[in-house]
Amino acid sequence: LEEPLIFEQGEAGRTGVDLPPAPKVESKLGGLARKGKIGLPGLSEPQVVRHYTRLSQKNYAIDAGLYPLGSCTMKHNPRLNEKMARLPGFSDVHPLQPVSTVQGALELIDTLAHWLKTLTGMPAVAMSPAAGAHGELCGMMAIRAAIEAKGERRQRVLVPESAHGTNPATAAACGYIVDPIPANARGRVDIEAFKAKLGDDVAAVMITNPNTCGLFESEIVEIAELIHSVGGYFYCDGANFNAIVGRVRPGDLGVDAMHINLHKTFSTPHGGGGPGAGPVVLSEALAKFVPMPYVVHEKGSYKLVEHEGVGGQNFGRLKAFQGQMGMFVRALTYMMSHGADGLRQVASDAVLNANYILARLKDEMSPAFDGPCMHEALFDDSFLKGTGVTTLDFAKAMIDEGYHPMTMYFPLVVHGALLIEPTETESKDAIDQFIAVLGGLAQRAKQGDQADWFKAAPRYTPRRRLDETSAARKPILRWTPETESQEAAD
Amino acid sequence: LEEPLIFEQGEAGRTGVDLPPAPKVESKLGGLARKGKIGLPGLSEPQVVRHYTRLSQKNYAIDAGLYPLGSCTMKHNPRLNEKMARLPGFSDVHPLQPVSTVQGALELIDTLAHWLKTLTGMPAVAMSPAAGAHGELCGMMAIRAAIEAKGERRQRVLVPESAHGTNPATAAACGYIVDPIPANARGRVDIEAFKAKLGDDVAAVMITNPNTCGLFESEIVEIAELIHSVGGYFYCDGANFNAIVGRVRPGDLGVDAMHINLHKTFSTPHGGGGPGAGPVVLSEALAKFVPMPYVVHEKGSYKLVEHEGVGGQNFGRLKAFQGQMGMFVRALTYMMSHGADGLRQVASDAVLNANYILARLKDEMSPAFDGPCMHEALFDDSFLKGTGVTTLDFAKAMIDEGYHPMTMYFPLVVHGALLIEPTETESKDAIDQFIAVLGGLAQRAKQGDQADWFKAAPRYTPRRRLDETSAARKPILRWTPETESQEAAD
Amino acid sequence: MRYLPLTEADRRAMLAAIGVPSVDSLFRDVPESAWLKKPVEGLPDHMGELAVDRALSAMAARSVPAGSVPFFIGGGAYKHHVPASVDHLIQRGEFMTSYTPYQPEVTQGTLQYLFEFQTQVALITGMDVANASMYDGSTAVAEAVVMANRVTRREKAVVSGGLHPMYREVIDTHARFLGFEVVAGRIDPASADDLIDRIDDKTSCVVVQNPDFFGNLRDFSKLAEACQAQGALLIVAVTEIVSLGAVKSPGEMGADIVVAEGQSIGNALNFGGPYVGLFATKDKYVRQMPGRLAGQTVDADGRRGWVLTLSTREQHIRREKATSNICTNSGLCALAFTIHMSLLGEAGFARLADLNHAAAVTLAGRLAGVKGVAVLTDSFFNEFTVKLPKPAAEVVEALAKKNILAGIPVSRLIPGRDDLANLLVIAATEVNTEADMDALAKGLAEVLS
Amino acid sequence: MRYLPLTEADRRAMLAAIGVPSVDSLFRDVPESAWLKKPVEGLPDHMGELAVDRALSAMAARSVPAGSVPFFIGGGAYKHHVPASVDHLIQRGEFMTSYTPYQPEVTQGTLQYLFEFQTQVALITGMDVANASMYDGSTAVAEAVVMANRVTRREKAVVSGGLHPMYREVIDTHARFLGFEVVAGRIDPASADDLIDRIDDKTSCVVVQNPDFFGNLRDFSKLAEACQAQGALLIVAVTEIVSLGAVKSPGEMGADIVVAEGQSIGNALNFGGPYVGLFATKDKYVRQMPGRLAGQTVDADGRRGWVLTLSTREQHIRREKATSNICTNSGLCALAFTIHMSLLGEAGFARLADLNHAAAVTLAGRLAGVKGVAVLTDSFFNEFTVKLPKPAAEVVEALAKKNILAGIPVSRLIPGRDDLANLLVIAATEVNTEADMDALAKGLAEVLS
Repeated sequence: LEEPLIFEQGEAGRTGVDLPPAPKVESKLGGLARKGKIGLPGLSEPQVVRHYTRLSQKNYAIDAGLYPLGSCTMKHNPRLNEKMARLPGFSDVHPLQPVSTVQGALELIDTLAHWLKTLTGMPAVAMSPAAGAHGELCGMMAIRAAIEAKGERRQRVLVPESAHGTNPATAAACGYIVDPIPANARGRVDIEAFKAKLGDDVAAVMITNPNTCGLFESEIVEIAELIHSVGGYFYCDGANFNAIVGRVRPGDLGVDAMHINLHKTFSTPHGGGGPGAGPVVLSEALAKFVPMPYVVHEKGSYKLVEHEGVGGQNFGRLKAFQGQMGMFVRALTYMMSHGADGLRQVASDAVLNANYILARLKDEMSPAFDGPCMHEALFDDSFLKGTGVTTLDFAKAMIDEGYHPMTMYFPLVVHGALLIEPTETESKDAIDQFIAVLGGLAQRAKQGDQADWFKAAPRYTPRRRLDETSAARKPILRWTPETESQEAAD
Repeated sequence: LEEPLIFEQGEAGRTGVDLPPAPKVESKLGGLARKGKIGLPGLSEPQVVRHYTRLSQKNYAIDAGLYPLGSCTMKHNPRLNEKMARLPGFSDVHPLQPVSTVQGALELIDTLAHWLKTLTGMPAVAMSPAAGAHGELCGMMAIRAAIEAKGERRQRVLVPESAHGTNPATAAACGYIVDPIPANARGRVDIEAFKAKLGDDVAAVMITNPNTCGLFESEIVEIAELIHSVGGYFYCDGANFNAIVGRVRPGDLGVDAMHINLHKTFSTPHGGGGPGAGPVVLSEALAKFVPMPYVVHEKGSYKLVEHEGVGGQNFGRLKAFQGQMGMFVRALTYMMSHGADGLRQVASDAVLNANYILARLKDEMSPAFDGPCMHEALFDDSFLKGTGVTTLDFAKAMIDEGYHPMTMYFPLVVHGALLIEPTETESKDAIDQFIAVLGGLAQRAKQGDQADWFKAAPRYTPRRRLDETSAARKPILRWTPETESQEAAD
Repeated sequence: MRYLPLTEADRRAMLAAIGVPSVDSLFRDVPESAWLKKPVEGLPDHMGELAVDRALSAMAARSVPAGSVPFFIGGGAYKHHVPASVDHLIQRGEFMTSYTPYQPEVTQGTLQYLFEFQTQVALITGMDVANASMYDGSTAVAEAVVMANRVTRREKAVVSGGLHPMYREVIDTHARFLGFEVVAGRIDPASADDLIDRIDDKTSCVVVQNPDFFGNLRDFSKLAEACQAQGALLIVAVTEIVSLGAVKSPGEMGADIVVAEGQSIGNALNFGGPYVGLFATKDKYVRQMPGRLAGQTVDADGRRGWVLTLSTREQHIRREKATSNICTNSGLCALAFTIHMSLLGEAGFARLADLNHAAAVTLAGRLAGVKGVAVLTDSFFNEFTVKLPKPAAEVVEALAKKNILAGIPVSRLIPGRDDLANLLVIAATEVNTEADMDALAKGLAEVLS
Repeated sequence: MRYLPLTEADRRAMLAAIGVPSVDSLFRDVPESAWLKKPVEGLPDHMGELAVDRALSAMAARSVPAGSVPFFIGGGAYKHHVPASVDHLIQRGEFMTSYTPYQPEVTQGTLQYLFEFQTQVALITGMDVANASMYDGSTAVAEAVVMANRVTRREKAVVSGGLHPMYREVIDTHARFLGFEVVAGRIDPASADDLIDRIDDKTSCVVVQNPDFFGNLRDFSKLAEACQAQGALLIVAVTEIVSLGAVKSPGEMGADIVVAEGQSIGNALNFGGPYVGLFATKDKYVRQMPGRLAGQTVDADGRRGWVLTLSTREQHIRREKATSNICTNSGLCALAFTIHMSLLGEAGFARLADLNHAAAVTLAGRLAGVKGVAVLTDSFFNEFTVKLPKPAAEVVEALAKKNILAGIPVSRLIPGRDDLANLLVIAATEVNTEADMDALAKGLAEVLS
């Protein structure tokens, strides 16, 4: 059965809530009362529940299967997190309640901050960023504030070509010019090229570590020393912290700022694209530039600093209120469940699982680089050469076998990249089954005459391949009654 | 992807819980410590969540579509019910707490009892029965207790042929001989046959009203008077109360006892087969025979009577503790949400929806009886005559069109019965779509050469038709390691 | 009317299609004398979510939740921690809003978990087969007696004095109406009633409980032999299923039927229900068993699948000749049980049992040190009986005023027995902290001083 | 380790398949100086569910939930009743544990609800198109200013004094780093700052809020005309989206961009986040819009379906030239919004707004009768400002001690302004009962006496 839009199901006069009639009062709307209908459809509760249940059934999800999206860390989302996030003392408190009435909520933020600082070996953390990219912005603003506090002006930010798109976009959003650094043949930053770009107008280098090829930047300490030697700062993209949590502290590598995607390493749900949460840990050099607000613990009670007095060097406010509290509760629940010992095991198992996939598929598919990987296994499309099958076709064929595809065509430094991240919450059985399917598809592709079969995939999904080109050329971004009647006419 | 049994996924040493080690104490097990393994599999939490998520995805459900099972009243299950049932003051109280600490829980039971008595027009209600059939047992025991209190012994219980199987089974479980009454051509109790069976050894008549043909027993008042005239009691099966709630009070019809399936009329979830809850309303004549325990409200506080003193006439205890509290909360939540006005509308809409289906499909399919129906529309299989398609085939073909089949081959008084109950929580759109599908299938069947197509259905389900015969002939009722290894050998 | 999708326009259109002027005309078969012309009197009109939520939350707040106080009540229902994922999964609409799996092609999910549940129950109880669940432990034990009568074609049940008093009452009720005899054992918290002497060639079954109502653990192997010698069945009831993680199973002792209350695994206290009855037996009795059964089979393409099976035992086929009038199981509660048990696994289940036993042993030791308290139970799992110097009911009330829920006065379940009036049955589980135990010991000392 | 499926045997087998002796050897690229040889110090080891639940529940109990007291705080986050089905549906694993819908064939569920969400937001705000959500209202307003700068190729934003102070601070932060100018309007609770005079041909946009921070409702139609005349864009922020059920929409007033905080619909207070930012504009600006967009298209079989579209605006394609660095939306919060809005529908949304307005009007009338209290706001929706005879911060603290959460002292957000120190912003919604209002009026009278 097809599921129509709510606008195609609704009827005037129906509602899915039973609100009492409003008491009659003299209107104070000052003549601004809405006239005319908004156009919202009316549905009963059973219709709404069924509609969204059916929509959900058209989605793939970790709960239903392995979700090997590299760089996204699709790990198990524990339900205890959800339960804790709904405790009224966390979920039903207002951000502007008197501080005396939100001591538990502030304690939670402070406790999570302690965990984040301890795990990264960094002295400070800014909690308010709403997502990873927002955290990048926060970190880069702190860097720029620190530079300006020294009376300097610097213009360039060095960003490897393999970086997430957010890195250059963030540097630009902070008013910087982006200067790319190429990768070397080993998939790491080309250190000679990096050195060549250094200078006293370089504000910072932004490096993802482990990087987007799933590799640890082996010269990371040297890079940190080099950037510091020219007076710049080292921004680390912490998206891949899952690979090293509990085994390496970024603070020990010379990092000045690093955001942490709570929805990756610390299991808050991805939720079809959000909400995220991106606290940023900061080095001593950047600590005093944290944005407003922050929590301090003094004399047995928690305070929320929302305005700094004279001499304050914070760079301002990134967002209304204190941050993504709901995500904080989930992340702390996860951290406490794992503990220091468990989090170390997380990194070990995540890396073990990825290397196992890399080893088991190295003959069927083509690893992009030699040697072990960290938490994700990167392949290029050379194993598909001459088959007529593209990375995209290969990915779509996986769907019919019951899997969500891996990340494709990223990082850009590898041709036709296929980036596979199993995470630590997959069992060996599940991974073996996945390997068997990928190996089988690779063999099929290599038969040479299977391109049509691949190009017809997926076949068994609610929709087959969708026309993205025409979607972008003549965008239809909302339902309108005209759309509906036009369709009826067609 | 196929989903193996947990026993085929588990590995020793793994667990989905992190319990602390038990403190060392001197064992007091008296030498009865378990030796050897139980054989339970070990799975991590992610595996368990995925396993049961995947299993759920193999189920049809009201949340996902119309579920027209006649006699089962598959209506919308509001989530508010679930939320209320989980309030700690209801869900986290022990049945044997001091009564002073469970006043709210007792108040809930008393309030629900008030609603049930008011809606049925009956003076008493026994709350403890765990399900509809258990309620029948309770009602019949009360009847037998009343008869014995009068010093009588009666042996026969009259039960229409169209009755639910639970009716004769219950009468037997109460020590009675079941004497069937035939139906007349109008689908009702044959009143002449009924009269002929009456006598002073008849303990009771058990009549479902509206009956299992979806019809109101139009001579119900006369039947009640007749059974009373011979000193017997009138047990009414209340499974179909949904059709008349708020419009007819069974107490006004002369009923002595009637169970109410809270999971039907009052929307507590069916849950794949349970748990149910089956309170029984009782007439004045039966009120004092209610089983233990019951709640009384005296001087502003609630008391739980668990033992009657001298002179008590209760017939004993049907079940440990006070009844299906979790279901009581859900049912009361539903009742309060609807109110007296809404519950009346429930019956009206349920009957309207069923009659609309009956009217719209009367030409394509073959109504079993003339005239309007109550909450469910009954067809026989005469429209399939000569097509080679059976009721079963027709039902299985519905599955491929996205619907759960209706109730089939019940009631037994109709040949190849198809019993459709839409309930009041289906929209006209949903019903129109359903009618279109059924009409289309009926037309297809009537083409005469489509029997093979029907017999091959369903095609698009996780499993196609299952071999029930061999399942019963050589039952495999549990997994064993042998089963697994034998399969591997096959 | 948030749950009702029909609009007034819909209703008009539908009445027109039916060809009647009003809904009233569809009720023409109802005697007009019984028509209600307007909504039932004495009940309020419909309320929104917020109003219902407020009213019921206020009502709920008038009870004391077990989790809010030191809590030591057992007696057939136990407070355990249930993992959050259990409640999440059982609320998935595909489980919660599905019906009995009569159409196996679209209910393989329900059928497979029932098959897994049956296997878990069989393993834990040490029996060959188990059904897909009963209403609860108390009704399961009554059904077991009726089944034993059917299997043996005899009509006398010997029932231990250690059986939960409410369970015994349920058996008595069935005995009264079906006309079979119940021979009741002696009720004594410290010693086993000698049941072996009471078995004769008219005895259909002997019903015992392990641990018994007072907490005593016993080995029933000898009793099993005695039953077998006389052709009677041994029925073992278990009210605390967690005990089987640590204790020899009834199956190992030679039980013919094992019934149990499964609430402890996966299910909340719920003031008494819904719970989940477990029912297991030997292969040879399976066709005499009550309740639903999921069985393995193959589909038209030869793939493994599951169906409800042996339904010729059941009321919807067999009517008055059915093995029971039961027509549901305890679906969602059984699902909660099987998910929680899957999470525990062998290692977790054993450790949970060890934690419970350790808590009870610790508590018993602590209470033995309170002046005036005598611990009567030598061998126990997580529950034991103490004798107090005054009526237990008074002590429990006094402790409740101090916000301590101390246990069950035996007199509440067995009134009128002076020799039992001072007895208190106390349970401890993994949820009890040291602080809880201190509070009980201190409170008891105060109340008794 | 309940979340980790690998057994020791698995790990050994996998290491063997990889051909390395230990996991350590897979970390060979990490400088050995940075290796931690054992778990990080200063943090506890793993804990079971029960222990975590206890610790966090104890922490949560050290805050006062809004629902437990008379509650009148707004200021950009509002306490409303959210139907139970909303939270149930967003927790379905298929929504909650899914990723950004990059593979549309297996994420039509997410894409379709985003398309529905976009349509709802466009309808409510009275605009042509809306995106799939932003982090929250405050970041959305900053993104709107940056977008206006891009559209107009100008670098001066005129910001009303009635804009939420935190929103203004977020704009200021972006202005500092991107180097654009912010012209701030006068902050005055009772009268509109005259923004029209401040618009010139360098002005990229004018940012206003309706109702404003103090609760005032205004018609910005004239301002819109003035903007258009100068080639500037009018950005209207809405912090209480429920207001649009009763009030003329920004689109009708001529707004070019509407940004809003959507928390009120479907989302809990959550101590400030996660919330859901709404962002709507005119068709002609869609390619300059930040954030994710779902668009309609057809599949290979010609069936209607949805995809993410116009991604050439976005960072993952466009990198430093992207319209924003944003790479997520507020998925689950947007889903909660769209489900709640679907439940409300036209009739429910309007009635909800009416209930809110009636509650605020009633409360304002009640408070106007308290000695010393002056209601400053004439036209308002569900929030208004009162002037007290002493500092509002003190009054709020005193009332908090009486378990009444009375509102927001303006001084908390705008410190150092003596003329604002005695102002209190008070909100009332459908959750406030008569008893709540009585408690506030009585408490206020006591504190002020």
